[in-house]
Amino acid sequence: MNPAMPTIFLIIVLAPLAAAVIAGIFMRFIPRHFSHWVTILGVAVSFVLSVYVLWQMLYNSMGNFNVTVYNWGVVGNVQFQVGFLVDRLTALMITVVSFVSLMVHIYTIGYMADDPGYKRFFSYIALFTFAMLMLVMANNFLQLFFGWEAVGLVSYLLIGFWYTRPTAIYAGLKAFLVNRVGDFGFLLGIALVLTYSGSVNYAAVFAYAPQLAGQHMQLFPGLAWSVPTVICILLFVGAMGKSAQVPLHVWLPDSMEGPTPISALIHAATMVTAGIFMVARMSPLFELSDTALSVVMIVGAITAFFMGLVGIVQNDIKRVIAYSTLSQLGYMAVALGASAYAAGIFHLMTHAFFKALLFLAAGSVIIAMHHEQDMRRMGGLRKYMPITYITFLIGSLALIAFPGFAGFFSKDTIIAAVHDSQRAGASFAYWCVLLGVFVTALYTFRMFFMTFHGKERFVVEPGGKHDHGHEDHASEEHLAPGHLAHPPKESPWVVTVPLILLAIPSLFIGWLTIQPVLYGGFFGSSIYVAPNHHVMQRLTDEFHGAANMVRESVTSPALYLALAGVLVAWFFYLYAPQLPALLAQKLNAFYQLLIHKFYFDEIYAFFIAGGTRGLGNALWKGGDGVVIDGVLVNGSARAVGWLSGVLRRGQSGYLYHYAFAMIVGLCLLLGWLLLR
Amino acid sequence: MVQAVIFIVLAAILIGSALGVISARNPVHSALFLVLAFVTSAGLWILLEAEFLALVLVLVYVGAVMVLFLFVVMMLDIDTTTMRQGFVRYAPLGVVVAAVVVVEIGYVVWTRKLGVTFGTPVTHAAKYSNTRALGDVIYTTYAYPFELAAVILLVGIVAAIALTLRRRPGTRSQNPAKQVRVSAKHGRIRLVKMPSGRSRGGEAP
Amino acid sequence: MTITLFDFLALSGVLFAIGMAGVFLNRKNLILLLMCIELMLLAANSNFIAFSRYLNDPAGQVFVFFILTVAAAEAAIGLAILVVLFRNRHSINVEELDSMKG
Amino acid sequence: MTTHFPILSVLLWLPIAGGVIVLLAGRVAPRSVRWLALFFSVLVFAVSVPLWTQFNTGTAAMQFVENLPWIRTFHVHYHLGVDGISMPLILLTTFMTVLVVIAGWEVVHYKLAQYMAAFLIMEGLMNGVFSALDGLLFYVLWEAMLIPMFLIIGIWGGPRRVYASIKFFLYTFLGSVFMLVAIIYMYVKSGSYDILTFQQMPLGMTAQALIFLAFLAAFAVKVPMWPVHTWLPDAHVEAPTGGSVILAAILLKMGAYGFLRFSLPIAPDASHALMWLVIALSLIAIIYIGFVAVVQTDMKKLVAYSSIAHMGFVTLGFFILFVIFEKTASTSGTVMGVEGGLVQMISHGFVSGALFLCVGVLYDRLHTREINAYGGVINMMPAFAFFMVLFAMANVGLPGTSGFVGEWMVILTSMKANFWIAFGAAFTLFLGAAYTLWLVKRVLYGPVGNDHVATMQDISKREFIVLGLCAIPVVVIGIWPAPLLNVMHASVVNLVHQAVQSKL
Repeated sequence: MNPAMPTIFLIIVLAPLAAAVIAGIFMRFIPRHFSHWVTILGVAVSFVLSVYVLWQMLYNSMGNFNVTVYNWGVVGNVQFQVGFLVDRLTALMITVVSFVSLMVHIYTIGYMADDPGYKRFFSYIALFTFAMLMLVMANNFLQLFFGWEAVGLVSYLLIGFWYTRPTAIYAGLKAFLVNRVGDFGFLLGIALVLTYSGSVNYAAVFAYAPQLAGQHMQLFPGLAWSVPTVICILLFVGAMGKSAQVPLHVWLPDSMEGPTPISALIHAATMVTAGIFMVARMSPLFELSDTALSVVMIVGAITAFFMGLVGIVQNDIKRVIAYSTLSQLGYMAVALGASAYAAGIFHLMTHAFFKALLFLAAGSVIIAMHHEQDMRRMGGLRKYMPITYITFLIGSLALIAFPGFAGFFSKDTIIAAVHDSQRAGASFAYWCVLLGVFVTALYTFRMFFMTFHGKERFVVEPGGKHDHGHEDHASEEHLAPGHLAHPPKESPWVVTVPLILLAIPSLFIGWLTIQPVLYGGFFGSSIYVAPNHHVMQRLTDEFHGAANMVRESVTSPALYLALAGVLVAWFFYLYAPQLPALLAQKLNAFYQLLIHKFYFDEIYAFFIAGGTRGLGNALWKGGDGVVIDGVLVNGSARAVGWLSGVLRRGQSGYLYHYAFAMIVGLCLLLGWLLLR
Repeated sequence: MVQAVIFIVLAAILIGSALGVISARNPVHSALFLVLAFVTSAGLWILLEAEFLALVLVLVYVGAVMVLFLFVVMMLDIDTTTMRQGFVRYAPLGVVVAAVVVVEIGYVVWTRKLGVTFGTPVTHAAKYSNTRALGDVIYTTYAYPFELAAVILLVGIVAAIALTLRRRPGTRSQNPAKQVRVSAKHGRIRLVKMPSGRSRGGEAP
Repeated sequence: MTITLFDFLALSGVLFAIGMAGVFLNRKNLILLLMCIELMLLAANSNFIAFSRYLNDPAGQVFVFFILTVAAAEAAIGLAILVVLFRNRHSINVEELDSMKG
Repeated sequence: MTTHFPILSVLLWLPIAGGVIVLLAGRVAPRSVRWLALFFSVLVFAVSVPLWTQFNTGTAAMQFVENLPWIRTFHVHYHLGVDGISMPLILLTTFMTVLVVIAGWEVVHYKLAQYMAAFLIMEGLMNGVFSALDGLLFYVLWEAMLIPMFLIIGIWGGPRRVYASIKFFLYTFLGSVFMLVAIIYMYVKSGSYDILTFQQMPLGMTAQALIFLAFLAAFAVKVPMWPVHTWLPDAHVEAPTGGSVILAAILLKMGAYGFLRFSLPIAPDASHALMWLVIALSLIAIIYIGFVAVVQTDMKKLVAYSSIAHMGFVTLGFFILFVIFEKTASTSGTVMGVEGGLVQMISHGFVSGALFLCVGVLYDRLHTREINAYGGVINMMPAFAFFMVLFAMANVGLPGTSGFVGEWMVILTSMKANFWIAFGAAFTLFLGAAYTLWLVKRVLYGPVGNDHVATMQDISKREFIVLGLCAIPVVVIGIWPAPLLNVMHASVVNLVHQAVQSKL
C-alpha cells in the first residue's frame, strides 16, 4: 500500500472542487481567462493523478483502497462515512471522467468564448467534475447518493445555463424532476439495503449480500418478494432516471437545450453513465436476482431499440446524438442485464470517448453555423471544416460499431453476450440490440450526410441578418434555408484539439484495451459475477484477440446491418433526398408516433404534471379551502355565530324579561330540589 | 296567647301592606305601604327577640332608605297613568307564579321539616342583651366580613355620589391645579414664523 | 296556641311571593321594582331571624345585619342610577330601556 | 441551588430586558434602536455559545440546571435545564434572532422600537420554553410567546393581518388549553409540576391516552400537522418577514420539541398505541401538503406549505420508533429516526428561515408575493439568485445541504419500519423538488419578467450578510452533521428507552 495514495485520492476529488469554488465565488473579481486556467488546472491535476492511479493499478499491481476520509455522522451502530473505494473499476472511471472533462474544459474556451456566463460555466463544469468523481469514488451509498444528486444538480444548472431561454429552464426543471422520480426508487433501495444489511458501506453490504439471497419480504399481504429483487429493481429505478432508460428517458433529449460542451460531458460521457456504473458497482447485489437482471435487460433493450428509432426523425443535430446516447445507454443496460458487467463498462468507456467526440464535433458545426442546430439548414460542410468532418466521421463509425473502431469492440461484445445469455427476455433483447445496430447506423449517417454532404441548405449573405429562431417543429417541406453572415469556417484550435484528442481513443481504445479490460480479468474483485452467470466466461473462451474479432465480424449479422443502415441513409439523404418526406407521408401513423417520441412527453405532461397540479388544486381548494377551513375552522366559527344568534334573541334588553327568567329559574330550581 | 294574637295581627297588617305596595296606583303610596311593611316587620322581629335588628330596621331602613325612596319618587316626575298599564294583563301570571312559589315553599317547609329538629326558643334572662350578643359575634367571628360590609357601604356612597354628581356646563369655576401648572413655554405664547410682508397673496407658495 | 317557626316561615313565604308577584305586575316602573325587591329581601331577613331564634344561634342575625348593609348600599346605588337614568332619558319606563337588546 | 453561572436564566431574561430597554430607547433615542437591538441579540447569541462548547455530550441528564421554588403553594419551580434535544434549538433561536434583527434593519419603519423589542422579548420566551423543566413554567412561557407573535402579525402584517393573527392565536390557544388540563391532571396525580417527575410517574392506559391526546392537540397545532395546519399559510402570508422567519424557524419546532419532552416519555404506552395516528398524519402532511404546495401562487404560501411537509418528516421520524420496536423488539434502529427528526428541525429552521428571508428580499423590492409578478430575477440579482438556489436546493433535500440529513435518516429509518411508510415519505423527493424548483424557475429564471423586475437592485451588503449567515450552517450541517448528531445522541438514546419502557 502506498501511504500517499489516500492523499492523492483526496487531491483528485478536491482539485476540481477548489477550482470550481475559486472560479465561482470570486467570479466578480477574477479576469475571464483566469477562470478557465484555474479550472483546467484543477481538472488536469485530477486527470494526471487518475492516470497515475490507473497506472499503479495496472502495472504495479496496486491493490484496492478502501479509505475513510471522515465520519459524516454516527447514529447508534450505523456509521455514515465519507470515503473512497478505489479499485480498478473506479480507477478506470476516474480516468475517463477526468479526461473527458479536461477535453471539454479546453473545448469550452472556444465554444463559450462570447458568452457572458463564461466564468460561471467553468465553475459549473469543474463542480460537476468534482461531483462525478465523488460519485465514482464513493465507498458507501451515502456518498454515492451525494454524488448522484450533486451531478443532478449541476446538470440542472447547466441545462438551464441560458436562463433567459424558457425552453432551457423548462428542460432543466424537467431533468431534475424526472431524475427525482428515479431517485425515489434509488433512495428506497438504499434504505432497504441499510435495513437488511445494517450498513451503507459497500464492503459491509457486499459481505452481507450472500445472506440476503434467501430472504423474502411482503410488500403486499400474502405475496412474498425476494429481497434482492426488490432492492435491485429499486436501485435500477434510480439508474433508469440517471441513465435515461425508458420510461424515465424523457429528460435527456430536452437537456440538449444546454450548451454543447455539457451535452458532451454530462449528457453523453459521464453523468448519464452513472446509472450503468452504479449497477456494475452493485454487481454483488444484482447477481442475486435473476428477475432484477431480466428487468434491467428488457428495459435496456427497449431503450436501445425504440429510442434509436426516434433518433431517425430528429432534425436537431444535438437531439439526434441525444437519442443515440439513449440508445447506447440501453446497450449498456442490456449488457448489465446479461451479467456482462465488464462489457457494459467497456462500452461505457468507449462510448464516453466517441460520444463526447460526436457532441463536441456537433458543437463545432454549431459554432460554424452560428448556433444553428437544425440539420435541414446544413449540408456540404465537409469542405469548410475538414478537421471536424474527419473527427465526426471517426465518431460516427465508432458509434455504428464499424469493425476496428472503439464502439465495435464494446458493442459486438454486448451483442454476443446477449446472444449467449439464458436469462428471461434475452432473446427479445438480442433482437432489439441487433436491429438497433441497423437503426444506429441509419440515424448516425443520416445525420452525417445531412450535415457534411449534399447540397448547402444555407445562404451566405454577408451583412445579412439571421433572425430565425429554432423552428424545430416547422414542417419538413417548407423550411426556409438558413442565413449566414459569413461562410462557415473551421473552428479555432481550442475546439479542434479536443476533437483530435478524443478521436484518438475513439479509434484505438478498443483495439488496445479489449483484451485486458474484458478478458484479462481487469476488474478483478470489483465486479462480482455469480458462477452460474458465465456469459463473460464463455466469451473469454471464444476470444482470440482483437484482430481476430475484427476478422470474425465479417460473419456476424451486425456488420451487415450496420452497412445496410449506412446504405439506406445514403440512399435516402444523398441519392434521393425527396424520399424521406414521401415515406413519412405514406407511413404517417408511424411517422407521427416517432416524431412525437411515442407520446411520452404528452402523456407525462397530461398525467404527471397535469395530475400533480390538478390533485394539488383539488387538495388545496377542496381539502384545505372547503373541508378544513370552510367546514372545520370557519364552520365552527359559524356554528358559534349561529348559536349566538339564537341565544341573543333571548336578550330582549327588557329588564322584566330578565327578572322573569330569574324567577322562573328560581321556581325550577326549587322544584328540582323538591323532586330529586 | 298574647303573642299569638300579636303575631296574627301584625302578619295581617304586613301582608296587607305588602299587597298595597304592589297594587297602589301612586308610587308615593307604594312607598308609604312599604314603610308600613317595614315597621310591622320590625314588630314581628321584636316578637322574635331580635330587638337590635328591629330597631335598626326602623331607624336605618325606614328612617333613611325609605326616605330616600320617597325622595326619589317625589323628585322624579313620574307619569302615574302609564305606569299601571298592563297591570291587569299581567296579574294572572303574577298570581300564578306567586302561587307556585308559595306552594313550593310550603311543600318544603311542611313535608321535609328541613331535616332539622327545632327546640323551643330559649327564654333569656332579664339581663340578656340582644345587642351585646350580636356585638359579641360580629366583632369576633365575623370581624372581617363586618369590615367588608363597611367597605361596601363606602363604595355605595362613593358610587352614588359619583353617579349623581354633575358639573353643569356654562358655570364658571376655577381650576387651581391648572392655574398652578401653567407655564409660559407651553401654550401661553406661540411664536409664529412668518415671511416678511413683501410678497402679496398672489405669489404664495 | 303558640307561634311556631313554621308560622314565621309561612308568613315569609307569602311575603316573598307577594314581592315576586309585584315584580310581574309593576313591570313598567323601575322604582316599584326596587320596592318589590326590598319586600323580598325583607321576607328573607325575617326567615333568618326566625331561624336564629328557634335554633338559638345569633349568626342568623349577623347575616341579617349584613344583608341590611348590602341592601342599603344597593338601594342607594340603584336609586342613584335611576336618577341619572331619568336625567338622561326623562323616563324610568322599563319598556323604553332596551339598549341591551342583543 | 445552582453554583454555576446561570446561563439559562440569562438567556431567558437578558433578551427580555433588552427588549424593554429597546422599547424605552424608542422614545428617548430612536436612532439607537437598531444598534441596541443588534447589540442585545448578538450578546444573547454570544451567551448561548457556551451551551455548545461546554456541553457534556456523554450524559442524557439535564445540564446547566437551575432550580428555585417559584410558587410554593402549588409546588411550582423555576426549573431550567437543557439536554441534547433542547440545546441546539436554543442556539437556533439565538442565531435566528440576530438574523431577524438585521433583516428588519432598513425595512421596518413603522414602530421600529416595538418591532425589535417584540422579537427580543420573544427570543427570551422561546429560550425559556426550550429550557423549562417545570410544567407550569413551560405552559406560561408557551402561552406568553403567543403575545409577541400575535402583535408582530397583527401590527406589522399584510392586508389581512387581523384575520391571520386571530386565526393563529385561536388555533394555537385552543390546542394548548388541552395541554394545561393535562399538566394540571399530572400535577394532581404526582403533586409536582416537574417535567422529569411527570416522565417517571406511572400512569394507566386511559390516563395516558387522554394525556397524549391533550398534548397532541397542543403540539399538532404548533407543528402543524394535517388537518390543523391551515393557520400557518395565512399567518406566514400576512406576517412580516421577520415574523415568518421566527414562526417557521422556531415556533414550529416547539410542537415537535413538545412531542419529545412530553408525549413520548410521559405517555409511552399511549404513544405506542396511537402511533399510527401520528404516522398517518405525518404521511398525509408529506404527500397531501406536497401536492398543495405545488399549485401555490404566493411565494410565502408555497414556503409555508413546504414547511408543513417538512415538519411531517419530523413527526414521522419520532413516531416511527414504535413501529420498529414492535417489529424488532430492540431500540437499536430507532435512534436514527428521532435524530433524523431533530436534525430536520434544526435544518428546517435555517432553510425555511432563509427562504422566508429570500422572499422578504424580493418583497422589499416589488411589494408583492405573487409568483407571477416576478420572472427573470436572476438577470438583475445574480448574487441573490445564488443564495436562493442554494436554499431551494436545501429545501429540496439535496445532499451536501442540511435539508438532506434529516430526510435521509428518516426515510432510511422508515424503511426499517415498513416499506410503504418509506414509500410515502420518499414522495417528498419528487414533490419537494417540484414545488421548490418550479418556484425557482418562475421567479428567478427566464427573461426579465416585466418592467418592475428590470428595476430591481441586487442584494445589499446587509442582505448579503443575512443570507450568508444562513448559508453557513446549511452547508456545514449538510457536509458534516456528526457534531450535531453527537450532541443529541445521549439524550435521544435515553429518550428512546423511556419511550419503549411501558408505564402500565
